[in-house]
Amino acid sequence: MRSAHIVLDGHVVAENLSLDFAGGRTTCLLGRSGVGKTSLLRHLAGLLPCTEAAGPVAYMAQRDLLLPWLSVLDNVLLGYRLRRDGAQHRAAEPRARALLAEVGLGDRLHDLPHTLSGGMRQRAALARTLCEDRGIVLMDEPFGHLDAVTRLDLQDLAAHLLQGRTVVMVTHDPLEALRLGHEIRVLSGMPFSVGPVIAPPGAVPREPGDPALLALQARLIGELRRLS
Amino acid sequence: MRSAHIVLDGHVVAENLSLDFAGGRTTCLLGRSGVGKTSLLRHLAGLLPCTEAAGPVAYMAQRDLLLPWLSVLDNVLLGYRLRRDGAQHRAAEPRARALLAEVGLGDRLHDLPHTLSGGMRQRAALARTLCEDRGIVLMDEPFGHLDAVTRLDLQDLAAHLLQGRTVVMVTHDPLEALRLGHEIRVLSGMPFSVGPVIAPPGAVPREPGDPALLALQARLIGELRRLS
Amino acid sequence: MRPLVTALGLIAAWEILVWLAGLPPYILPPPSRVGVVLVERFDLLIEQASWTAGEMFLGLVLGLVLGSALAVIFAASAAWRRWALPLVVVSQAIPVIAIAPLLVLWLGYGMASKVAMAALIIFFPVVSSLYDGLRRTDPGWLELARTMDASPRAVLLQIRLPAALPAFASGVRIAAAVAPIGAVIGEWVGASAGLGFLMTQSLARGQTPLAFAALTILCLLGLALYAAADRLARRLVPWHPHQGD
Amino acid sequence: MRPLVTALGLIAAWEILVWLAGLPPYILPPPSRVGVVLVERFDLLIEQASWTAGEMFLGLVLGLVLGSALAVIFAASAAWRRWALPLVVVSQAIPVIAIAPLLVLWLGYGMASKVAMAALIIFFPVVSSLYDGLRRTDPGWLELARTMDASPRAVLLQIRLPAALPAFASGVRIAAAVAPIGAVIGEWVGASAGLGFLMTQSLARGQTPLAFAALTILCLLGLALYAAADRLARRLVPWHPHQGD
Amino acid sequence: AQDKVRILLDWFVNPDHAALVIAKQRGLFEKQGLDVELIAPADPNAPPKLVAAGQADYALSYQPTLQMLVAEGLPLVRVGVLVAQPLNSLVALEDSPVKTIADFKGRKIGFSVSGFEEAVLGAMLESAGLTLKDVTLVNVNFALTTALMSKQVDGVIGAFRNFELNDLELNKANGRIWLVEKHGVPTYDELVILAKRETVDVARTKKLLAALAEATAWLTANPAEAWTSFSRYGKDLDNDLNRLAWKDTVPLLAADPSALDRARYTTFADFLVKRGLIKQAPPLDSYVREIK
Ligand SMILES: Nc1ncnc2c1ncn2[C@@H]1O[C@H](COP(=O)(O)OP(=O)(O)OP(=O)(O)O)[C@@H](O)[C@H]1O
Ligand SMILES: Nc1ncnc2c1ncn2[C@@H]1O[C@H](COP(=O)(O)OP(=O)(O)OP(=O)(O)O)[C@@H](O)[C@H]1O
Ligand SMILES: [Mg+2]
Ligand SMILES: [Mg+2]
Repeated sequence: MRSAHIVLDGHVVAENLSLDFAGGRTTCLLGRSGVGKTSLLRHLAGLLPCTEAAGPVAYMAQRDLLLPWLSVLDNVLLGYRLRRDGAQHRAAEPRARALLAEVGLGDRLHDLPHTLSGGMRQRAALARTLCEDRGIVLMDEPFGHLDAVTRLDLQDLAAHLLQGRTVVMVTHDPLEALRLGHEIRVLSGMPFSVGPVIAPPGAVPREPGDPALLALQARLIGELRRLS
Repeated sequence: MRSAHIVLDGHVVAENLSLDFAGGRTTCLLGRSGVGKTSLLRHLAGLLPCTEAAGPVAYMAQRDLLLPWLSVLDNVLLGYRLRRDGAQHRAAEPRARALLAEVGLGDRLHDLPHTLSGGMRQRAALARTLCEDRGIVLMDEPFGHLDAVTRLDLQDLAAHLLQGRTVVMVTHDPLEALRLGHEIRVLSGMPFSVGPVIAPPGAVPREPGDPALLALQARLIGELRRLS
Repeated sequence: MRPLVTALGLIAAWEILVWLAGLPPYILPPPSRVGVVLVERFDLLIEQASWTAGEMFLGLVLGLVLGSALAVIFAASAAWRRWALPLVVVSQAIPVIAIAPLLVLWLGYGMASKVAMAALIIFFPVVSSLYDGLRRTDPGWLELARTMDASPRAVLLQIRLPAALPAFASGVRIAAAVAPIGAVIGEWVGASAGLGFLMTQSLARGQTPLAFAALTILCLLGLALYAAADRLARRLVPWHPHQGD
Repeated sequence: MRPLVTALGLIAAWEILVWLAGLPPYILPPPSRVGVVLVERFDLLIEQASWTAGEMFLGLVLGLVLGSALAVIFAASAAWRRWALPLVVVSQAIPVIAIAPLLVLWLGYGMASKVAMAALIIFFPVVSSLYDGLRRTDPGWLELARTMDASPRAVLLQIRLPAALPAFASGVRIAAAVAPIGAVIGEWVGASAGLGFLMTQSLARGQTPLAFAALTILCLLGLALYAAADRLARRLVPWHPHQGD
Repeated sequence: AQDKVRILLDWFVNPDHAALVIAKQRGLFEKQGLDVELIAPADPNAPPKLVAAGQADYALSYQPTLQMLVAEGLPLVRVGVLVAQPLNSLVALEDSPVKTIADFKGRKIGFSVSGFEEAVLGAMLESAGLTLKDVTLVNVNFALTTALMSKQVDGVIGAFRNFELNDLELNKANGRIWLVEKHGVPTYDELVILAKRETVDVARTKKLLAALAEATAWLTANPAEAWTSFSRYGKDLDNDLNRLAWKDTVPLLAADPSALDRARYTTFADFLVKRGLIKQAPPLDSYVREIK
């Protein structure tokens, strides 16, 4: 990404931004609320005016964006429905079922989204994103509505399934960034700039109890606090 | 609350539930995603069929529910607009402005909600809830979209402003529950039952670095894990 | 039950109005007289009604099909939207008497010209509401679909169209309510049959009660059509319309 | 610019159609002849048009006011909904043109009857779409308002009504497009002035080009009204309609 | 094989069409080798145009209408006549303040658009010293009698003497009538048969007129039997108004549908020119054809 500008309705979110994301690895974005994380992700997904995605992406937005008239299973298979490739669609269905079972929705496959709780909806959206099977995966607060236990489980699931892909993930939880990110970057300022790469040691997903991680967490929080 | 049943579209969420909430204190509800926290809160707010609220409540839902045609300031004053009491409305306005400044939206008073980021919207909804000035306050994941630093600040703000009120708050963050809750209760099972009262020592808001808190956090997480 | 009570109340009010105001039958015949005519001329009325019902139904179906197709085309293609939308609006302002000879010329004296006329009136609410609905899709869904490499066609069929169904349902209701107007206007074109024709004729001949008998049947037809359309409209939106995001 | 091009293209197509199909001028005059009449009889046309425009405008205003009021009443009161909603549907099932002759008898041959007729045609799309919109409020907002002790009135005025504005805008567009039908039917059934009146008369005299000149002006009026309503409708919904939650 | 013939009526089927209906019912057309279809229009002004456009073989219309349409360039010719005198009249209610034509000053007069009402009414008013400016003309469409009875208008022009008076009577109102030909309007043929100028089929028209003549002769001789037959032609024909109108109409039907009074046409054309409805009288032979 080179010399990008992000301007929304005259509001300059980022100026002359150059940024590299490590291919095949997970980058976690942290930053104060309203700094521009979602805007950056949308820029990367090619959703802002005059932008192009770097390749096929899977995008998980901050809202769950489930279609209310499709069952949970059909929502997860939405990409395949939209691409209207029957063979791939059929091939993806068992995977979608398996994913839904893994996120704990195995018994709600045929329910409509409005009967789900907030966290269940988010899990369905997560399953949809993982089912997409893309080289670049962009996720905006993917675990925000989940309880601590489910969150850890799904972090493991995601880390496992996203191995080898280029992932950019926005999160508000420093520990989550430290568990999942090969690299962590902090956004700050207005228009925002992106801080230096923080690369915790070890393979992802890292153990949540690891003291090194907790020490880094304290440092990260300090950093965030300092920047505001 | 005595012998309550919560049934949604034939799905039994809770049966024969009896529960007391300590008046004037803050109770935090924890539980796995989909267990029924939101349903319980809606029950308390009198929003489910055949239920009545125990008194005037301020309710902050999981979605922000900002009205897209009202400015941020007007959204915060929505309760006063709806009650059409000019005098109170005028009296509340300076408070609304002050609250918005405190949640970091002091410079966005007259913007429409769709120009805000997700976390900003949540902060506006929080300001609206706090502005309502009610004896009973029900909050469903009020800090879910906020970064760690903002979250701590707003926890302090909320704890301060909600002193002496009966607060029931759903959260997924055990540390948050431990910082803010006079009492903590864990929901589990299907239909759910409510675990015994956990009352951490000390006045709220408690210090996040407190080692006693961290120990309790580990215990809580263990409890949540065990229950699933 | 309740509609029946309403209907009876209405009829009673009408009878009383006629009595109290001393209205002569050529201004407003009392329902009792209309009832007598309704029974006496039942065969005639049913025969004419079958024409009108046919026109209404075919006009509605044609109007729905054309209207939906046009709305979808407008939503899909900016060029069509630009060039043809004003045409569609103009088509609404054209009164039947001006184009009746043209329609007869092109479609003959049979039912076709009447159905065409009825469809012309009915299709606008459908186009307008469905097109409005198609324009109001949640942009979040559209963005999601873009990241999924959906073709514009797939987005239209699988996202915008289902999302527009509540608006379409509104349009169907209005179209069903407008259908009787369409059918009666249609009967001004070409040869002579139908309740609207019977009404004009009996009004011109001072047979006001017969005209009202025809009007009553027309009303019942309209209500039946509306009820059917309302049921269809409800079917279209089985999900809860607002918890979509 | 673009509407102008459309208009020119339309006129060219019409001229070519007349030539190719060899249509005689008394069935469909070519635009060149209509143009001549348009210029020659400009004064007459403008005078008649002012009547029709007045009827359309007043009818639209009356229809919008009545329709909105009724929709709001229906949304507010279950009793009204129960008893009066079927009435409203019946009032639509009674085609206006069928009762047009009666309306004229009741309201006279002046402007009142035409305005009433236009309003009658217009008000249903308004009621129907606004009422549909009022029923589809996000339940989350209604729950929020309930916890805020909002009176049903306040909820209606401050939440359901603004939330229904996009649907209302749809209704306003349809109403504007339908308004010319109302005015013209009114004039057709009984009048001493107006474009519809001028059309009937010139058609009877075989002055088809004059009739089409009147029709042209009628179309322009219809388009202008629609454009105005469209602008109004856009004004009604300045916020982004879908990021409401 | 039968020669298919489509005839557009001027209006809903009514006793004015007695000859056509009876000829059809008694097989008189078939006897001539014609298979006749009668089509009632929804708009009385459309039939001449549709005949001119070749959409039907014959249309019923009125002499003044014919002359105006021809002046506007429609290729129509008169080939026969059904009612060879005016039926048109000016009518007011008997108990209204209007006792003479002069009393219409400042009042409203209703009409059903025919295109020449201004000419006829203008002449009648002038015969009483008024002009068109002294009255307000109101198009009341088909509701001539109702408009009159409900007092929305003070008089109506275009009322047919064999119909509207009976209609008033059935509604327990009495009319005061002024016949057009007695008040300054030249006499004319009310109901004529038109065909397209370029394609008049003389042989076929001859057969048609012969059948009509035979039908008229029969129905004038047997009015009661003819009424029974006529009233069964359509389900809605058997009513009081048609029964009364039948009696008044039968004597008015042209015994010889092929008869032509040329003078009538030139006089009336001059009248139309004088009243400003047409600019110039078209040559007579361009729009009347005597079929003998
Ligand atoms: N309208 C409904 N119809 C049927 N089932 C429903 C409905 N609403 C909620 N449920 C079910 O009730 C259960 C409890 O939902 P609830 O929203 O209370 O969960 P929660 O504890 O708030 O979860 P989360 O943490 O994910 O928000 C879930 O299994 C959900 O599927
Ligand atoms: N449509 C818009 N018009 C104007 N400003 C906008 C628009 N959308 C976003 N912004 C502004 O851009 C800035 C960045 O928003 P963004 O959503 O990227 O923040 P974020 O980092 O994702 O915040 P959060 O953590 O709260 O989701 C905010 O100040 C926001 O107000
Ligand atoms: Mg964001
Ligand atoms: Mg919840």
